[in-house]
Amino acid sequence: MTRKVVTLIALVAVAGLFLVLLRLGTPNELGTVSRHYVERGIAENRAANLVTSVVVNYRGLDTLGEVTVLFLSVTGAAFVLRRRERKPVDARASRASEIVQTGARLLVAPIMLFGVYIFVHGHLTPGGGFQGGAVVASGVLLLLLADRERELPHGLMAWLESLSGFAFIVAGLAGLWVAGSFLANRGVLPLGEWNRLLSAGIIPVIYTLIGLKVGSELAALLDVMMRGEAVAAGHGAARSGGGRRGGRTRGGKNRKKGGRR
Amino acid sequence: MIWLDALVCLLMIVVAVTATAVKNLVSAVIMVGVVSLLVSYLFLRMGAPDVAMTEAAIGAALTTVIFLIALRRTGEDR
Amino acid sequence: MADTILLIALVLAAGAVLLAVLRLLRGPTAADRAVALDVMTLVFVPGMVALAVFSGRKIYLDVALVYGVLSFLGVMSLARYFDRGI
Amino acid sequence: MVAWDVIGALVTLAGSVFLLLGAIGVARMPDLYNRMQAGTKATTLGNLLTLTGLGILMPSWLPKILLIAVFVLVTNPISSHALARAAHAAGIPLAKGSVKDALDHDREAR
Repeated sequence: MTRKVVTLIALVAVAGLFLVLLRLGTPNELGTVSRHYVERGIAENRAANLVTSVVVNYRGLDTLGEVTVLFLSVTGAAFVLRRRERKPVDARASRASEIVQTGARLLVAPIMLFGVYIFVHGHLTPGGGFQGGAVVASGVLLLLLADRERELPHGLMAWLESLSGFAFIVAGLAGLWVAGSFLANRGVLPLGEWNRLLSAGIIPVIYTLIGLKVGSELAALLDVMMRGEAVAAGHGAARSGGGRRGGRTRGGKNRKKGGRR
Repeated sequence: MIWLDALVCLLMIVVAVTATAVKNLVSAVIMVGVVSLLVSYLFLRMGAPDVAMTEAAIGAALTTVIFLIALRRTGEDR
Repeated sequence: MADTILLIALVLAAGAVLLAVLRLLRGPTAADRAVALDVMTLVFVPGMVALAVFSGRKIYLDVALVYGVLSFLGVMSLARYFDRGI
Repeated sequence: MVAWDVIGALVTLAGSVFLLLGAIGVARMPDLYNRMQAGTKATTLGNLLTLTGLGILMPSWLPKILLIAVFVLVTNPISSHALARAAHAAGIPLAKGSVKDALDHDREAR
């Protein structure tokens, strides 16, 4: 109890410190690299959203590494959780109601379209491949929430994922061939006019590829986790036998009341 | 509007500390979702719409559901 | 005139957030906390739009749109969890 | 054009009044279902009014703001419905003074 109060007070003090830093801590001048990005970034890449040209062009190799990390973690999760035959994890699981299923059918297309909008317009508005991919995967999540047994097109997802990763590398190699450095933007595609959809050279192409890759990877992760076998299946079933109805919430309430006072 | 920022910061810290202290794990997951909402607002307030959108896209649904599936699969939800 | 009214509206919305956090911290069951999360999202989406209007930057609207589109999925996955559906 | 500013601000104020009322309901109501009633109906109305008021303040942004409002209007009832049903199925009790449980009656009949 005392320890919690002391922790709370200390954290509130840190929060006050952060508030002071919020006003004082903003640096007044930029470093050399940042000044180059701010002054020349728009002219060099012609992307209306400067953050995008930093993420995809100036720090493009970094982004490739991030995509690889995501791919590796999804692969690991799939290896741990894979299962061969289909069976429901819990026999008492109930189906989603009619309203949820109808709503899911109605909303999946707008949500996925919105995700595609986010990553296609990554060089014009905030957002980009990762955010758009997460929104697309949320659309898939809505489908899986409405019907757990739904079959996703696994072959299409695997092809999308590997082809977009391959095309990302090919785009980088094209930069190496044309302009002499990996993932370079100059000269690969015409830069176009500022603040148009078809502008900024290769940046929107790469962001679209990243969006497709991240979206299919996260959707595959959700699919694998939803179907995955319960790791402690026998254990959990033994503990949850009897008095299941309402036991979880009410028991939690009592324990928590004891714990927080 | 510094008082509003201060309020949001304070609430965020209180909710985050409670998330570590609460016994019911599903409640902790919900509180993590609230912290994500508040932090997204703060990012937007500080003028970083890209970061705020990342936090929104990941924190609004995906982290919650991944935590919940993990709780269900490991049988740790009680 | 308009600024004063907007300030009052902002104070009321902040009060709504405070009350929702109160329920989030107290709420006996996890479902009560899910309701509090829902209310907080519904307050913060107009809050983000208000931030966009006051700072005059239209691109902030995209963030509010993401939250408005996706926030119901969090509550719905909680509901499916209580239903043993996931 | 000062008049439109005042009208927009007043609509926003009305919306935030509803937001506050909904939050008071969430904090004060006796059981989960009453809280959910206050916390979803009143705050959805408050949300829509606030967004409309802000759209009136900034007329050129009105389409995008109304898009947000339409999404909230369509999605929020679905999740609240799912949550209410799930809570009822999980056996969260009604408040002491409740006189009728129609959903329970419905399930018994089936």
